[in-house]
Amino acid sequence: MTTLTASLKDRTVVSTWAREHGVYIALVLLIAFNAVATTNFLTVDTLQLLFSQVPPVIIVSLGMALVIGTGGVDLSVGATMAIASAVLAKFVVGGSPIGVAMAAAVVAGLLVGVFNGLVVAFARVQPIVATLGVLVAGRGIALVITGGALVELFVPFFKDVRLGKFLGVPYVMIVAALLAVGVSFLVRRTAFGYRLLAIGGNRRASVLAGLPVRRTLIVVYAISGTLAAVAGVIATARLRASDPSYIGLLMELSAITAVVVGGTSLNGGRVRILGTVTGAILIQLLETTLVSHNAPDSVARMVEAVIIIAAVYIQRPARSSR
Amino acid sequence: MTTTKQAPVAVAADHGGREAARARARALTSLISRNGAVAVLVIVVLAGTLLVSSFGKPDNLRNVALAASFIGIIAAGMTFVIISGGIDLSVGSTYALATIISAMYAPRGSFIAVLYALLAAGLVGLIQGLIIARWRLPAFIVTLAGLTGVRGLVFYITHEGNDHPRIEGRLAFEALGTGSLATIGTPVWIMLAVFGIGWWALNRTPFGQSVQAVGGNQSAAELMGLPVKRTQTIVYVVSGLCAGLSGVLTTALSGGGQEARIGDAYELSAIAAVVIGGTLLSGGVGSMVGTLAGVLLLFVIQNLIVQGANLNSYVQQVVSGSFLLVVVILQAALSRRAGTSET
Amino acid sequence: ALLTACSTGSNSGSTTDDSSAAPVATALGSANAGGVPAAITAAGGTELLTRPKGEGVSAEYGPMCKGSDLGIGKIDFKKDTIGWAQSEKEANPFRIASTKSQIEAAKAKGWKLLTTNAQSNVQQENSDIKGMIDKGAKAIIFSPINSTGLGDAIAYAKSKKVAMIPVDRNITGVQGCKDVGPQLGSDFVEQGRRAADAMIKATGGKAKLAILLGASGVNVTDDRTAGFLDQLKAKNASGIEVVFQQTGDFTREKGKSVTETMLRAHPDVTAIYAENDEMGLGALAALDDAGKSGTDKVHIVSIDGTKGAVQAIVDGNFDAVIESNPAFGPASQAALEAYVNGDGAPAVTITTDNQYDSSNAAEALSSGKAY
Amino acid sequence: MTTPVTSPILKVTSASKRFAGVRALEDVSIELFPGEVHALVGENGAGKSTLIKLITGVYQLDSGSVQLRGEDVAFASPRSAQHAGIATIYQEVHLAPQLSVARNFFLGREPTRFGSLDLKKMNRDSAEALKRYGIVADVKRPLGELGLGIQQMVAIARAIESDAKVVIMDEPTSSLEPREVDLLLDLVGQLKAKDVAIVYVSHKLDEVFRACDTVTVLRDGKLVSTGPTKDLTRRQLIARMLGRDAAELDEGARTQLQRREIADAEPVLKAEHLNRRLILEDVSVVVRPGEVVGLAGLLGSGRSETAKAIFGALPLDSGDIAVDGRALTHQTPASRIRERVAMLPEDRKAEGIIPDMSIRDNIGLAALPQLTKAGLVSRKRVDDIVKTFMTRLRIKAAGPQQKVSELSGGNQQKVLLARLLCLNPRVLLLDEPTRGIDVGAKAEVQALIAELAEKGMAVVLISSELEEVVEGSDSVVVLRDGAQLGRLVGDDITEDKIMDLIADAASEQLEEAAK
Ligand SMILES: Nc1ncnc2c1ncn2[C@@H]1O[C@H](COP(=O)(O)OP(=O)(O)OP(=O)(O)O)[C@@H](O)[C@H]1O
Ligand SMILES: Nc1ncnc2c1ncn2[C@@H]1O[C@H](COP(=O)(O)OP(=O)(O)OP(=O)(O)O)[C@@H](O)[C@H]1O
Ligand SMILES: [Mg+2]
Ligand SMILES: [Mg+2]
Repeated sequence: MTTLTASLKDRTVVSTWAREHGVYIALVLLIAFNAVATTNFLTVDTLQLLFSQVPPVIIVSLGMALVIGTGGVDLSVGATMAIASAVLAKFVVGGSPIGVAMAAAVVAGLLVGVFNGLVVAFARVQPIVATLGVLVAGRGIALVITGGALVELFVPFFKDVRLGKFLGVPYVMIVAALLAVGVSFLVRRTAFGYRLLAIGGNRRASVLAGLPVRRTLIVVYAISGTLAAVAGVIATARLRASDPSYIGLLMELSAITAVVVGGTSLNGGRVRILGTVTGAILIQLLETTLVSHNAPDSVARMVEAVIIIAAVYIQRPARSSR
Repeated sequence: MTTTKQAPVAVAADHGGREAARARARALTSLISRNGAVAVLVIVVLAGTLLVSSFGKPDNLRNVALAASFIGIIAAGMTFVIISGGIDLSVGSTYALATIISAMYAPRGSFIAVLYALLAAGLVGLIQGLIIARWRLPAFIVTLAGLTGVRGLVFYITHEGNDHPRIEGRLAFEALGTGSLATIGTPVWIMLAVFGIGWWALNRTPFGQSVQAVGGNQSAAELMGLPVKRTQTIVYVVSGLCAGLSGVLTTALSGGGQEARIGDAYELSAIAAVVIGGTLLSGGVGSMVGTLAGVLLLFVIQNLIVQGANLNSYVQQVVSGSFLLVVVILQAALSRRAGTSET
Repeated sequence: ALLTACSTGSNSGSTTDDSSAAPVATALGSANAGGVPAAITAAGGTELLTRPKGEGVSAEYGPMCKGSDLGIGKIDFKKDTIGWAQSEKEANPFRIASTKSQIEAAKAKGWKLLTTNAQSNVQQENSDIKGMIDKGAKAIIFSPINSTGLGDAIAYAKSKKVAMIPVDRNITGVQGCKDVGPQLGSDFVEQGRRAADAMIKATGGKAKLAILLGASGVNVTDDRTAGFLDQLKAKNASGIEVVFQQTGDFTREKGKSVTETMLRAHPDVTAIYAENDEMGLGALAALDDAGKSGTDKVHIVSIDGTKGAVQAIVDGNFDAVIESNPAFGPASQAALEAYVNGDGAPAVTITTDNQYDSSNAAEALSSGKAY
Repeated sequence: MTTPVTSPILKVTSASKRFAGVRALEDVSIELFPGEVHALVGENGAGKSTLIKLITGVYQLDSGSVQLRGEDVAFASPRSAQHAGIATIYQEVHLAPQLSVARNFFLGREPTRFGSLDLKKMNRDSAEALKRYGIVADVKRPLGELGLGIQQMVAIARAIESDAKVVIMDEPTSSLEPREVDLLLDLVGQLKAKDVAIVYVSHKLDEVFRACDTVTVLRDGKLVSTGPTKDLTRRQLIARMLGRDAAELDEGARTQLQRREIADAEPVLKAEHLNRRLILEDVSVVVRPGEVVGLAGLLGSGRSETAKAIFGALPLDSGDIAVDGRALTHQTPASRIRERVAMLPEDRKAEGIIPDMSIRDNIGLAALPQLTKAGLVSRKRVDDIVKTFMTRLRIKAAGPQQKVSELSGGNQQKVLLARLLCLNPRVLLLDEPTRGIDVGAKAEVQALIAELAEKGMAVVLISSELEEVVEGSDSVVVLRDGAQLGRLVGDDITEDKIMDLIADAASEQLEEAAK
């Protein structure tokens, strides 16, 4: 008798646990698959490659997680990466020191974010279309800045960005990890974090509770823009060129997927940072896996679709909520 | 209780004309707020006609309408999805699927070609709808997977995009694309019919009520005993069918031969049109007329850019993005003025 | 039944059911009676013309098209406008050069040119072309997104008696001169073949080869793949083993990340065929990071002929680059003039594409031939 | 009194339900007979709503069974329960606010003609039906634009009109005025006469004694007693609900509000000549330190609107608002809170709670600036405050980390009160502060209001329980249709006088309209 009830209880415990940790389970499964099926997978090199490719996705996803936490979404991140990249190129080509150029690029991202925030907070346009405007216009702006084409950048510092490692961990991954810790701290410990989640949970109630809703929204979009710009700089360094028409293309979808697969609801009011980071790694690894197995594009896409659904299925909401 | 005098309970009875004034004011504001997009459309069209001489010519207007009809039909289905509180990112891929299938089966005759294309598109919608309704997975992610997966399917059936199936010779269903009635292309009429039926279904049928209630508050709809899951499933089927119909018309108009990547990013145009039309992404509130105006706005803007200026491609992008922003801000301002203020 | 439809839909009329790539692969190879390749027949060319060819022309096919046959009146180029419809964003060297060539040629002649860009969206290109016609354009030179699929715009132009000149990619499935005016195009299959030849030469016929495919679903990708693989077979280059084939979306970024991943799974790859220069340069960046750049370690052959790639030959990183010449401006505008005002232009003109390797790369850079 | 001779139509046998960590219901059985009005009472969080949701298929039973007409049923969803003839009005209004009143009224059972909604019939029938419930409203208007009370009436009408054999009402009167309550109880009588079985949940014990035949008391998820209402006195009932001796209760008076002497001091809050086109017309509210000013009026008379206007949540066309003599210019809630004005919103679901946040975070939210140092939230200070208020207001929950959405309605209300109180306000605007709160806690809250007033705070009180306003206010502003009818002070404050004022104004208007 007791075993029966115990096992029943276990089952719910297991399913709750799975729901909470779906993304980690999915990642472990994918790694296990690779360990068995992919040649040369379990090596330091593979990990290093993954950690040099994934940081832009992680960094953009962090900003996206905050935006989603407020119940919004930021479609402009990919275009913002392109703008940052173009600004970077403009300054480098103009002879500025690389530090200045990178700062300018990040400021450009910040400005795009502030602009989005203003449109969302003051004009009260729905975030998805407010940022869609920048998605459409942003690449055009980037192309106007660079004069229309890819610009090759020969900057010695970029080599460090690409290849530099600390204790075997690529610098860019360390940057991503630090940013993740920072954002996590922001969400958990600061008043700003509380407000952001409150706005996502119930905007009207937040207004009536006297929260500075507009200011918070503007800051959130500004952070998202800034992080996208940082990702844009890293992507540019990785490519040693600024390619405004393609840098960060479709990044918004990857980032949203990472956030949601990581267990954050699109309804707002909740943010999971570690889950988001894991989600980003999962998506990048999935892509890498399909490429290393030389899957045709058609098959790769179909498999990707199934795995994304599976990953969110594991953590689907329990039946008897509410 | 203790009340001796009969106090009227009626609150909003027409006393002193005040309630009448309120009603009038409400009618006006809700008219504007519900039709913000129509108002903006009228403004843009008038301005366009005055400023750009070639814009107002009947030929051009006919062409704008024709071009708009494909995204228009997709947006009509999308309106249902968004009002129900969901979103459908897969429409571009579903559209491609129908475009390719209808051309692929053209040798089997018009009926089979159209039927198979619509079945495939409806099935895509059904599967997504079931996953969203039964498993309660977020629509954004499910249909994002749909976007990826169905595109993969399209690549698969075209042998990695190598095939561009075409209609050889004339087929009856091509008339759906190339025909015209009163000088206006058939796809435009079909789009209008779709919007007409959509309007009716949304506002004049129990299903439409259910869509709006589910979108407004899903748990409330459940408690009211509405068929929430069925409603959610059906809206994705409707959206899939609309995308499919649009794909069939594309094949009919072009005679097939489309690439497997056709319809890329159509979901964004369709969503933009719906939202510009005043439908709230949070669900519950929306209008068919608004969506129609939203679609037309997008295409009028695009056309004005071609007609009015000779811009290179990236400046063109900047202009259309900015135009889009201005329109949505204007639309939001109009609706807010009329709606409740939030401070 | 499914496949019948496919094969009739693709560039050739052949009905091989077993392989999807087959119809395209045999396209230019199987010459019909009269020595006209099937792909040209599909584009409306029926006979090889023997008249003396102009510069940059590799072949011309009749019949000769005259605008008057379609009721198209003479154009007064001093007053009337013509339109240029670009298919994709002018964001890579090929598209930039292609639009620039049209604009500069028109400027040189003093013509009034409208321009549009369809951002890779076929419906958009249809309405761009119709929009320019509505705006009064008397002729449209256009780069089709795809060989088929612009039926709507073409029919509209025909009804409005507007001349249509497709460039760089041919419109297929048409009757010579009946649906569109003279066509000027590159031969993408041929480019693939020449890339294969260059690859065989560079590797001595023995290699573990990775192919960076172009964007999926685009027929340039199909043609360049088919031509390449076909030629390897034709030349019996069985020593060249294709171990990897993935799309790099024609972009440098994707070219790089795919190559990085590929190098993990297949560290023994000795040659890369990139279907455009951008992906090739992305692959080069990845090789460089891995310390594997240089043709002594990994051979690279790519297509397009942009400055960056030609420079890579000079630097000893690429073996060869097959040119895909985007400068259709002067030729297409001359063809238009002959078509509407003169005594006609050939239904299909195939332009000459250069080829660069270590012997002529430096010269191509200094003379500005590489764009 | 019906003596049920028939067999029970609905029977719940030892129902149990637990939510992660909380035992919401344990071994509860009830029987319901046709023509019986069965009251379900208990403290906030006792498990009343849970029991109802178990019956109607919103939740599934962990163990136990439900029988309808003698047959075992386990409804998979509220929809199937509805089809089986159980109509339910859930706690908190559950309708589609964006749809018109008429469409809401018929939602899920729309009349159609040739597949099309028969709008004419819908509008006509719903208007008529509502009139029977004493509501005259434009049925074509979106429901959400109407006051909460009216929405509740629509929900009730909707459920009752559906020909059900069992009608379950979870706190139907929490937003209703005495008039509507009378009407509703009338209706209950009519249903009863038609042999419909009714489950009636309420914290207003008068209603229970007036209308219910049987009363079941729940406490902490367990059944305390079940029996005829007439066998119980009010005090006994309360004692059972709270689990205390009847004697213990006597020391706490029934209502904790009583009139105080107000010093002739400078007013703390001076809100004068508030005007907002079509909504408010020259309303003035002046509150001196230690004073409680009540706002009285019928449903939709503009009381909530007045409070919101004072709080800066409703833009004004004109009006002067001053606190402690300082004129307030910014019209935003945030600036009001900085001036130590706080408001408890009427619609706690839409405007109050952040459902997915914990109790702790919900309470600390508004006071964040005080609890923050250099942008960092001091966890300890938040925890202290939360602990204080959770005990003081007797918030029943698994712990401060529980999500607010998982709390019972009454406890959610207490959380909101706590949020306001930790702001340490000068001016407190309370819109229905005791809505849905159980008797024990209500006394507590009323005592709290009195205590706060004593300390010199200015309180504006809105309540649909006229009694509460009358007993607790030092002066009362009477509103009708957004306009101020008059102000009553001291002994003039009686229910009769208030109703007289309103009735007079109405007949005047009618006369005017007749001319
Ligand atoms: N979804 C849920 N998850 C976790 N706990 C829940 C949930 N729903 C209810 N509870 C808990 O179950 C208990 C009973 O709640 P219920 O809503 O039935 O109370 P109630 O008697 O209706 O109270 P009130 O008079 O305040 O409405 C409460 O302690 C509540 O916190
Ligand atoms: N029956 C009705 N018909 C039309 N409008 C109404 C009706 N009842 C309320 N309203 C409107 O709804 C709004 C609600 O008013 P408000 O909430 O201030 O009233 P209240 O006195 O607080 O009443 P309640 O107890 O319903 O909250 C007002 O703008 C009023 O015009
Ligand atoms: Mg309850
Ligand atoms: Mg009120």
